[in-house]
Amino acid sequence: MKHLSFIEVKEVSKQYRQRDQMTDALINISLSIEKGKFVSLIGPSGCGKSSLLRIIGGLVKQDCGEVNIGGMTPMEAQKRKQYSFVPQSPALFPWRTVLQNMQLPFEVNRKATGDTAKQHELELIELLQSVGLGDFIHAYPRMLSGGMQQRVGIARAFGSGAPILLMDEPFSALDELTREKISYQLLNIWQEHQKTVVFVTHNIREAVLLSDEVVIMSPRPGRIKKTISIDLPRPRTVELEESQQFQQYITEIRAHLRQESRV
Amino acid sequence: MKHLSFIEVKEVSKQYRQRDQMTDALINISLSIEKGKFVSLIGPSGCGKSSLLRIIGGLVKQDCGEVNIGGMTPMEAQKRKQYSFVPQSPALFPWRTVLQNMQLPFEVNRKATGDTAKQHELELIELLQSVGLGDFIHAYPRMLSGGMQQRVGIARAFGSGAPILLMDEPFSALDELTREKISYQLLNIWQEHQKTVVFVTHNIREAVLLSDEVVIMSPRPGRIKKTISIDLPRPRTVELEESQQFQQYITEIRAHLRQESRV
Amino acid sequence: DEQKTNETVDRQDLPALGSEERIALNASAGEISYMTGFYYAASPPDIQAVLADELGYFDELGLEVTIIPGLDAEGMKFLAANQVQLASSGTPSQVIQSVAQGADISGIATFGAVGTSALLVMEDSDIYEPADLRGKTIGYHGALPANLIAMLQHNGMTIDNIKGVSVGYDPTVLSSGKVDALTIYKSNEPYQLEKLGEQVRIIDPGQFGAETSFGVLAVNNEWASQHPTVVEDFLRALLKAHEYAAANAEQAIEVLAKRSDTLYDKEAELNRWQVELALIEQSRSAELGVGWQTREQWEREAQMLLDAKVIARSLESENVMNNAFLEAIYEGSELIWLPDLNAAQ
Amino acid sequence: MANDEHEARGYQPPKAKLAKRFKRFYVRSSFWPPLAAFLGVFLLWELAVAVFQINPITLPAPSDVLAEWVNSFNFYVKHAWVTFYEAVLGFLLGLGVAFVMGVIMAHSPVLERTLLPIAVLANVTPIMAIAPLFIIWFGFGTLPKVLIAAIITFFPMLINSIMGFRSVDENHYEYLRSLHASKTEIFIKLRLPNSLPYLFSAAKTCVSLSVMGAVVGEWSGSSQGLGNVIMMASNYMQTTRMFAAIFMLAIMGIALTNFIRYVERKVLYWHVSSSSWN
Amino acid sequence: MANDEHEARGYQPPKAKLAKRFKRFYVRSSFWPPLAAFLGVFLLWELAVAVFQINPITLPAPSDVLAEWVNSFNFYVKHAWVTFYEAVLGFLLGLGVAFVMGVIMAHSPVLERTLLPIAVLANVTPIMAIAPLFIIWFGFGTLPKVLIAAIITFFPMLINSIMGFRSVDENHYEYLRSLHASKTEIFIKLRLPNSLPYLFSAAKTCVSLSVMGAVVGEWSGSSQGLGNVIMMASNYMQTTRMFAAIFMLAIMGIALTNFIRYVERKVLYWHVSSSSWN
Ligand SMILES: Nc1ncnc2c1ncn2[C@@H]1O[C@H](COP(=O)(O)OP(=O)(O)OP(=O)(O)O)[C@@H](O)[C@H]1O
Ligand SMILES: Nc1ncnc2c1ncn2[C@@H]1O[C@H](COP(=O)(O)OP(=O)(O)OP(=O)(O)O)[C@@H](O)[C@H]1O
Ligand SMILES: Cc1ncc(C[n+]2csc(CCO)c2C)c(N)n1
Ligand SMILES: [Mg+2]
Ligand SMILES: [Mg+2]
Repeated sequence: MKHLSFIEVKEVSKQYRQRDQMTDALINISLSIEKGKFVSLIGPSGCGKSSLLRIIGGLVKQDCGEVNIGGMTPMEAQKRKQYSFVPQSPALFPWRTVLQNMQLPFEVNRKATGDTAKQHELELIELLQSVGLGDFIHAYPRMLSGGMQQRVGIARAFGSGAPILLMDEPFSALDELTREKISYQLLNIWQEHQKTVVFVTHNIREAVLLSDEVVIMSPRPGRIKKTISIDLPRPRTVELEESQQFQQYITEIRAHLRQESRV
Repeated sequence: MKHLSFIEVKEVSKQYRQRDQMTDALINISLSIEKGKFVSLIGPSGCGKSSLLRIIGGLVKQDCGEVNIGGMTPMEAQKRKQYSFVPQSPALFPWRTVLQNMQLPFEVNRKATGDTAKQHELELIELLQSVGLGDFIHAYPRMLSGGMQQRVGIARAFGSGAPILLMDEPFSALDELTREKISYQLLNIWQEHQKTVVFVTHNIREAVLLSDEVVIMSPRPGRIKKTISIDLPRPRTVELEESQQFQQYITEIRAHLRQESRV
Repeated sequence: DEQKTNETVDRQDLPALGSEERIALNASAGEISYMTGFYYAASPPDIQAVLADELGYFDELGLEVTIIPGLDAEGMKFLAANQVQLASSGTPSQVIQSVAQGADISGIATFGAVGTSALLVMEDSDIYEPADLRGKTIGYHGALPANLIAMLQHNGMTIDNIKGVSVGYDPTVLSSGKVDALTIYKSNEPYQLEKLGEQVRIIDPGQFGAETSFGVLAVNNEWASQHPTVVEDFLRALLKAHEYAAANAEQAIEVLAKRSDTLYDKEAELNRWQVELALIEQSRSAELGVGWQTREQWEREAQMLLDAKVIARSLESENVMNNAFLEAIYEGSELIWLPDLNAAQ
Repeated sequence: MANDEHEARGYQPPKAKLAKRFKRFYVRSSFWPPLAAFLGVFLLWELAVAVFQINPITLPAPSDVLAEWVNSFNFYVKHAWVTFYEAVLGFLLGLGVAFVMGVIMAHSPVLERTLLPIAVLANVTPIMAIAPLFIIWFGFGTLPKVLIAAIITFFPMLINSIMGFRSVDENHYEYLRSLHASKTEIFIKLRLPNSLPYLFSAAKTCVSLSVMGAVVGEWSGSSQGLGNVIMMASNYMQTTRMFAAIFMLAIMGIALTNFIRYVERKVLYWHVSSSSWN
Repeated sequence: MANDEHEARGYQPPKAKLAKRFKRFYVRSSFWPPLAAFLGVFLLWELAVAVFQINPITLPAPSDVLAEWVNSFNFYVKHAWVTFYEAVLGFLLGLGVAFVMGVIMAHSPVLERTLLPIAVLANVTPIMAIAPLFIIWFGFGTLPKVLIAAIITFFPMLINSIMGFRSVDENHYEYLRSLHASKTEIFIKLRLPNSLPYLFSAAKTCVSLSVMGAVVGEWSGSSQGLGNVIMMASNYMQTTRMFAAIFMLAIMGIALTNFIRYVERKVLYWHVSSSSWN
């Protein structure tokens, strides 16, 4: 018997209408994600990955279909602080220092969790140091480079402690090394705290390295082309990347993407 | 005898001071780029790549050292419309449609070039179609996905026709396929119009594929660690990527980057 | 900086009244502007000016007059700037104050030899004389009038003994008990309050040693010296019109009402005119014509202002008033008009 | 997009039909709530007058005011037209001057530091006090009223336009610099569109300030316009008439404000503020 | 950063020494240009009065005004203090009410559509006209002046705060939504800081409007304050005194405006507008 799915997306469609521009973003998307799984969404630019992620996170409402998060609607899940969201743009607040931005998830909904931002301060500073921002704890976002801003966004999500991580191209502005380091950090956090991760990426290697499942989407209007389970042992290591199986997955996914691309 | 260098950066340093936060961004950078060359800057996040690019483009002033663009200061080069700039964030104007954003370089400094935006309209529309945005010519930037916005920024630079292309992680939000396609498009434009390209990237493979030279920078405070000439035949093809030489370059650059990383 | 230009003109040289030359001379002054004291309120000399215009007296004398509705003391500023050539001034005070500030203007006629400015209290108030005002709150419009300050001073007090407060034009501040006494015009607020059924009492500074005057016609001196016949004939037309206005109060109010583009309260204005006309008649000396002003009238006003520290130095009456025009148009108390012309018609 | 997000909050148990219909016809309507507001104010006022037996000289009942307004409708419209004309001209003039000054200041920091204090001086001078001077200087016609309206309008417009010209996105600014856009071009292509939300914000304030300016201007040296009507009514203690004139002014102000909001919606379609609230 | 960019434009041939010193001492100074501006205005005015022989009753020479002001300095300061007190209280009250109304409107679109028309109504009503009524309602004390100042202040503040509350970055908004931040939290964490540039813009306008409001309030129902001095001087034709009072008001307005600008610089360090111009 199949595991009960935790995140269940059923026949979801989404269309944007704005000033004469009508865009079909998602058509009839169905997707189940089990609890504690790491699932990547991959697909051509503009195919609706961000839209899907935002629908799962309850930030945008689908036109039709249903989304179910462990028996709750996305809104209810939001309410119970189930989500840590890393938006495609880092969304740092310009009037807050890096550390204050990190503390935001704890300041919000204090009543619900009983946590206070102060309690977590040391922890958050450590987290910042671990992503290489130890010197910029009290800097304002304007003073950071693009990649540094993105790292703050990632560290903020890591620090917030919610069980579902929704990450929208979180590593896009990072160099290979930093990317790798933070990837492993993400895997550690995911395993240690049993999180469920939905991860949007353009990097096939990254998707294979991190995921239990890779969902391949087709170009706009976004549909799910194929879902590939990655049966590689955990913990994933650098050596694994050299393995033939790993390379096969990469080739397979690349093939699917190429096939879908309408050029 | 060495070719006369076109872009000459001499002992440039840059420090940011803002509200108690003092950051050494660049220390003693020297760099020469010959006319018509394709040079990539690669280095860890926050090492000063964007700062260097902006100094070359005359957008930020160095604290000390000199920059010379074919005998001109960066300001003079700007004046003669030598630069096409692709900023790290797409910098699309929200009150302009995609096409109107594309036309911006032609509207500015009209007197200097005698060009009018209208004349180029067809050309620009074709360019948009070639980067897969044919359906969004009259859309506003807010209606585009992150990758689509980035593609507008790239197309805008392609369309503007200036001889020096300064590109700051232009493909970071694009999927592999689109990235590849646009890379080759870039190479075509570069060769056909004899442009000089300074290209910031985190993608080693991409750097090797595109460049004549890869400049490896060390972590903050940014210094130049090593400059590697890529002696691969042109035009570069997909097959070339499989070659051993190609892989060697990748390994070499990766090794340099790893070595520099202070972890 | 005493640049008074109102020296008497040798009237023998002027063309005779009714002559072609005189009409031509008057016409050569072009359009002249007269600013009223308060819109088209039925106070002298405004009511006379409007009627003179309406009855064609200005035309007859060759005067081209534009009547501009004014707002209280502002007329003096327009006059000083020669934006208007003639203006109405509620009391001699306004003219004197302006002269003290360097305006080259003077009063050439004053209709009422007593004041309309007074203090109003409720009928059941315990204020009967100035001494009773000690410690009381007095409401005023803009500034406490000099005659009230003088009244206090003549009765051993200063303004520090009362509490002055500037109020708007709504007299119900008195009836509602917000103030104990209110500075008013005899012709206006008592009527308004009585209409509302309130019993009120006037405390007249004139009866406590602080008499003033009302209804002054003022001119710009420089202009007047250049156009003596125009000023003379303007005044003549006004005083001729006064006869009509005095005899036909209701019709006169109709004329004013027609001039007003805006709201007009005929009843209130009729009352205003009737009260002020009575004051004019009551205070006027039998030997002199309407509008006659005396040195004493102006000097007592100047003294009041000096005592009240509104002006800094004393002013001679020659500097603020000029009776030359009155002298030219009156024979005794008889207004010189155009007898031959009338006969010819 | 923000629209959809708003919807996303709507995951709620189905509601009673009545509540739904209330929502459709009242909550979402842009017509009923303001009407309800006005009716509410008027009713409260009417009640207060009746209950406390307020003297109509102090505060007339709104019903009386309305009756007076309807009865003398032509009168009020005639005077309103005069004031309207002055106010609109003054508004446009003030806007124009503020804009030109803003542009000059945007181009030169020295000129900014030179001109701003003068602007502040013009703003902090109580115009009501020097209004008569304007008439002395500019005659009895429309001009002085227009000028007073313009001066009142000018400052909020200037301050907001400066703010709008300044707070441009650094990326946009840098991009234009890379094209060697001149200051003028940066102004036209970036600062100006960027300042529009600020300018409209100021315009909504200023359009009624300009009406106020015209009214003040009409207090002296004029015999028409609603300012004059108010002055006369106040002197004759015809408070009902005064309020009818004020009512007319309010209608004018609301109409002008709504016109600005209409234009704003048309022009600022690209701005976040144009999507519905949260 | 913007600073550096500005520098970048500075690639220019070396300049004459004098020009450089002029630049250092004048162009970059924040003290000399405003001083020059004021001196310029005063000189022009003085000249105009002398050349056109303007009667001091219509427009006194600035030197006379200054002399009067210096001679009776204590008198003007005493009255200025009263007006200052009323204006500041009114400003704070207006700001407070505008803020609370803005908050309410930010939380409910229906309430926004209900309350905004009332605010517009309050704004388009010429307060000068109903100021005398305030005496009847609120007496002769400080209250009516404070209320008038507050009413004048309130609207620009409200409009700008609404704009500021609204024009939040969609990414920030979405991020907070993902944390299930309540409306109140979104307000405190996002809308409020985001609105600060708008609020300061409005505050700079309003602080002098509030002074004007206090002055108008003092025209009736008072026996002190600069408004009263102006009224009195105007009635006694003491134009020089009137201008000395206006001069005092201007000083007050400039001081208040500069205070707001000072606070703004302290609070808005993070905002683009706080870096120097282009
Ligand atoms: N405007 C600024 N104010 C202060 N410090 C800045 C500013 N811009 C950049 N820096 C600092 O300069 C350093 C280099 O920044 P830069 O943007 O050049 O890095 P980068 O190599 O482009 O990084 P990334 O790959 O993350 O984009 C960083 O440490 C950053 O904190
Ligand atoms: N707010 C919006 N208004 C209108 N259309 C939108 C909006 N957001 C997204 N779209 C459209 O929906 C489609 C999918 O967008 P989405 O952001 O989900 O793509 P994506 O897969 O995340 O792309 P990328 O990899 O480039 O980020 C795009 O065609 C885009 O034009
Ligand atoms: C004696 C005398 N009468 C009338 C006025 C003019 N005035 C000033 S205010 C006002 C309205 C009173 O309700 C009027 C008529 C004056 N200045 N002096
Ligand atoms: Mg996306
Ligand atoms: Mg960068």
